Amino acid sequence: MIRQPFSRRNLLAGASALGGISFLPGLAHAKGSIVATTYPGTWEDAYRGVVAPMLKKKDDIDLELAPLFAMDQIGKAKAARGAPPFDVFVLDPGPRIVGMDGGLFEKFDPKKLANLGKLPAGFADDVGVQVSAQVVGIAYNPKKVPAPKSWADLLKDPWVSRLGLTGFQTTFGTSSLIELSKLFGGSLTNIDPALAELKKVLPKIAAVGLPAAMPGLFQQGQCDVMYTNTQTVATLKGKGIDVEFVKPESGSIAFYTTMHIAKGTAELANAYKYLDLVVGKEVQEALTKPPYNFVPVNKDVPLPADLPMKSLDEMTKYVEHDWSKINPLRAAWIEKFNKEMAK
Amino acid sequence: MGRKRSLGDISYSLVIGGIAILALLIIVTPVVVALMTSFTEGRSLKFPPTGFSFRWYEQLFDASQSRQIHKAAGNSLLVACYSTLFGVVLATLASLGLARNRHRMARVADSFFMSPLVLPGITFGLAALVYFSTLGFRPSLDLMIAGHLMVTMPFILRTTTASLSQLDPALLDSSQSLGASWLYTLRRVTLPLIAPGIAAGAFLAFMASIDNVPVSLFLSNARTDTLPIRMWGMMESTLDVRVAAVSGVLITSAFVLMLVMEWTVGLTRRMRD
Amino acid sequence: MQASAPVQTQQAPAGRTLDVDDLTVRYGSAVAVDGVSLSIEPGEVVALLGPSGCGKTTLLRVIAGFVRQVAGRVLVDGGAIDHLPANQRNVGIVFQNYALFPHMNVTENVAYGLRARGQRGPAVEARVSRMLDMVQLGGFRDRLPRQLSGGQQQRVALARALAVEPSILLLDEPFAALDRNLRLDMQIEVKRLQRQLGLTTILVTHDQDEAMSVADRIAVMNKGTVEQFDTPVAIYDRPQTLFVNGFIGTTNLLPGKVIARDGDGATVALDAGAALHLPAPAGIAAGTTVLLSVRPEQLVLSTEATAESWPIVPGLSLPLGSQIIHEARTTDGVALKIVEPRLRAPAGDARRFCALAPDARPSLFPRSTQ
Amino acid sequence: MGSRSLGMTPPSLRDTSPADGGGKRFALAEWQLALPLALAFAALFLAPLLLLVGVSFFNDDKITQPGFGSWVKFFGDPFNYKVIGDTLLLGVKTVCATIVVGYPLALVYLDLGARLQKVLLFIIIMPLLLSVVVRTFAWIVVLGREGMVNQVLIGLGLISEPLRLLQTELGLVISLTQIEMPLMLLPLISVMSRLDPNLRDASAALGASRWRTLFTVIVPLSMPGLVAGCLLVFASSTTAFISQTVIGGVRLIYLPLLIWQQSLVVYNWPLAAVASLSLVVSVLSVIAALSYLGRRSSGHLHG
Repeated sequence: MIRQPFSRRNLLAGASALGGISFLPGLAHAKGSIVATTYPGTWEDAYRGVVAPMLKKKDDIDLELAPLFAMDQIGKAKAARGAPPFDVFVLDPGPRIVGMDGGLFEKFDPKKLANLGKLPAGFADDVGVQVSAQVVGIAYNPKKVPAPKSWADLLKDPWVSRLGLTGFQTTFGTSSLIELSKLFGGSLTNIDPALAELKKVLPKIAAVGLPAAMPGLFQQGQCDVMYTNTQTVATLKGKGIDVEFVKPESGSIAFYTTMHIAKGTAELANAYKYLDLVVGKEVQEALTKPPYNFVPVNKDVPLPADLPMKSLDEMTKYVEHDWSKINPLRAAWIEKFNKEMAK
Repeated sequence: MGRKRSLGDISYSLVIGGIAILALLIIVTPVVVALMTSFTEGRSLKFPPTGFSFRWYEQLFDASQSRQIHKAAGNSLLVACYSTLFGVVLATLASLGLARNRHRMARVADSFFMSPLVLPGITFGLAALVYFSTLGFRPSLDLMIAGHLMVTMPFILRTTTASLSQLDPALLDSSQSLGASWLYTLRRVTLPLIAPGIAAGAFLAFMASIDNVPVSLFLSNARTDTLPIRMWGMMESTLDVRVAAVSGVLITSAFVLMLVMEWTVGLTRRMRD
Repeated sequence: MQASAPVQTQQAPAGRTLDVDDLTVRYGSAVAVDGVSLSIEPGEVVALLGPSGCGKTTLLRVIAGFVRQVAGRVLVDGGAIDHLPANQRNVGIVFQNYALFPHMNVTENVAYGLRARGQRGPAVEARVSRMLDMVQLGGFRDRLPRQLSGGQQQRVALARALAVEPSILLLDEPFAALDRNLRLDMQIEVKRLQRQLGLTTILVTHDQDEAMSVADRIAVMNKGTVEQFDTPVAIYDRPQTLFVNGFIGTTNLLPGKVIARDGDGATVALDAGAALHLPAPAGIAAGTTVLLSVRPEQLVLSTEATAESWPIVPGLSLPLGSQIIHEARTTDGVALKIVEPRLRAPAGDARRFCALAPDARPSLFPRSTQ
Repeated sequence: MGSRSLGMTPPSLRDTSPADGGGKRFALAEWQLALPLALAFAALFLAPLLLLVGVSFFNDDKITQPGFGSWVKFFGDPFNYKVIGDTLLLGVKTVCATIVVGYPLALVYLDLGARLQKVLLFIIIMPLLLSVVVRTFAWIVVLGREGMVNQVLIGLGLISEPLRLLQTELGLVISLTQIEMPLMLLPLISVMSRLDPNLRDASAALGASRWRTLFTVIVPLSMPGLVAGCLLVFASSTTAFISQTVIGGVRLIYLPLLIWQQSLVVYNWPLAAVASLSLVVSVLSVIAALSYLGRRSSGHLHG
């Protein structure tokens, strides 16, 4: 590893000597630490609130969480060129492929997971392990607008003037826009119809934001309709905000979220411990409960009643996208969205 | 006086006074609003706040619930302390060397050292990331200290140079001819007299470091999150009410620090001149 | 009068000699001091007098060690001090604005030089007390400089400079910031202390009265060179150059021409219309156009024409304390000032002729061709 | 000018160490004290920027093929011109807003007593020392659809539908006005409080109205401060990344957002380098032009 100009511990010792911050619990020395990414929003809350304390308790490992969307993680990791800024990725199908192509992952050995037997077959491979499923649909504020029925409703009044829009940086954004595009003659690889339709109603649209900003905008009442995943809806509900999830007529989009160990990590053993904990019964069960409402992958954990699916077998009934076809186009789409939506 | 006030003069008072009040409102309102919302009882940020409670402050100061924020605050303080410390040493030395030097090169060097003030922060942030990762460094607190040092050092250089150039050169000459060595003069005369200038600059540099986003954004990772980055994340994604509580803490401490600096080194006077 | 011998006082320590030997200082291409040599006797007070920019302050700063010469030497008691940095020269200096350390009280200021030399303890305190008593500031030890009047500040500066027992005392325009009355008091005070300690002293000033009253000898400087180095009286009475003549005191310049020479004297025909026989320096031959310099008090007014008087057109008369100043104009248009005791002056302007007073010592200078 | 005529002290040579006694001394020139900073500056500031320039001359995001590809790509796209234009325009709008709102406050400052002046100066400086994130956050609460401004306006019956302020350039300029106002006011007040107060009385005594005095006496004389303020506000508002994204949203695209996306989202460093160098060049050239005008106007005043 690279030698640093002055050691971190010296700095921390110096810092506590400087006074005023010595109360910080982070300075207590743990057996190890690990930096894992998490998605901003519900994922972040859940992993901070549930997983981090469990990991500390079980293995005395400090879990540092970097809230980043999948694409941002890939970008940061690529930029770091061999010195990964974090040890574990959490990714959606699209970025997962990009990461594989870019050689960003350590070869994964599923046998190192004690909980491997609790996972359905094929959930762990030599790339990573599936830790949850995500379901994407439409969220709306029932006090402000009636329930929309399909993706196309987003472009009609009264919803369009309360719509919060986000681009292709995220999986949920990309998937939703593809589904929208399909309704206007587009396809998995052609999102132009969606952009053309959006452009027509652009002046009416309430807000266009970065993906991470959407829950905040919704909470502030800047928009009352948006596409998002079930967890975000659950979190907003947890804050006492009026929000409901609807499954569009053409079906909700579903995909598995996977975790991967970063190539070149210095915390390999701790990374496996972390992943094992994440797919273990305890974590999976806790995350299934409100306000997190994750879709569990551990066979010992039943799917809760208020989830949009009864078992993981239903995943096939949901809309799934072939990300190997989407990925090559995505950078251009992001740029295109920026330009088309810019004022 | 006895002069009759003309219509023009009345309109002058109305317009200028009115706009000045608007300006004050624009300056003060957001600060007050941020403070008020931090005492809300509700779980989301609404104005006016619903009810009054300290719950968000309690949550903020709760070690287990807000560990990440504490850690980010610790990082911010650490980076700010170290970058200010190095900045004070380097900038004070440099201005001792350059402030009284009339040579052309000295003026050029001085404006060079001030250039981080006008260079867009995001450009330097990107440049620093490219540079450090080319050299093979991982984002870390050390790198952030180095980056912050560069963008905050000019504040110290500016106030120190200003107080040095207000220092009567005859004082140094007298000290010298009274038999004092360069170091003794520095210790007993120069430093005590420019100390308020250094302190004012150090304060500004410290605050600038605490507040820095563009450089931290590029040089931080999850371990080395700083408070503004953390807050930005909280503000964007969940609009966590703790953001308001953090703001409250920051506003209060900035206010107190400013008062202290005003009393000790005359901060406002130094910033005006 | 002769160049004065050093004034020795009762058991005063013998001062040092100070020699400046062919000293030249350049700033870039500009020559600030141009080959100056001065020999200063022990215990003597020498004033460097001249207009601003004449190099007097630079010369002082070279002696103090703040500025380095390009050529020449500075010697104290015959030994060169040029290799020494300012802090090892043991030269006391008092600045125009006193340069007291604003963050230290009177005691700390006076003790500064001693402490800087590593001295500590009761010896320092005793010395400081003695110095403060000497400048009559014993009751102000804990005041900060800003709590003192200008005169008090100057006494502190003086005590501070003297506390380290300097070999030479340098005073850089020390009285310029004081108001008129205080200035005279302080000049006397400084002179008293200097006599008491027998300190060789250099005073830089642009004020001729100050130089006259304080200095034993005056070096009049112009454009980096010393034009005349002599006692005050000699400089006033026998200026050797037109510059010195013009710079010291007020003078009237009357153009004329040498029409005859005899021995030490010459006959000069003034353009204003009189022929005067005067002592003249050797270099002035018959036929030279000259300027005759006469102090205002060396001219007298009269009612009748003689061969040695010339007609004037009287102007304003201004009473000035015990004296009265008359303005007048010669027939060829030269403005004159004439001073006489007020009580002796008759009223009215019946006196339309001007002549040299009986004891007048006018100076003759060849007129430059320009 | 002044520096030449005063250029007396040679660039070095005050002795330093008396440690050596007589004879040869090791003289440390005073300017050498600047060397540590110069080294740090070269290693941590100049080198990164030079490298950034270097990186911009690569064609691909893996930084393997040197060439002008990124420059061609960036400047071949008319969209980017619009972004540059919008960025500079945002700076201009913010500068105008801070002048219009800030200048009267500076005038009022002049009329206050010493004590109130101090209080006002304190208020003016305070936002400068508050975290940008805090200030931006505060503006979300103030400008939001259900925020303070809309509630007040609806409460007063002035509007029936909430105004859209967040995610608009208007809202952005409003929030930037507050954030940048101290940068305008400090140099302005600094220059104005050095003006001879008699000037205004003299103008009034000559029969000029206060408006006339303002525009013919005070404004021209305060020009140097005004220019300095414009400079700072412009530089700061064009690069105010946080405010631009949080208040402005992603429909308003300015160069900093573009740089951020290219560098930390898409991870095309060469293109990000080109974009950030364009930001530097365009902002600095406006600043250079402004300070040139400032020098001319102050030269005009002081001969």
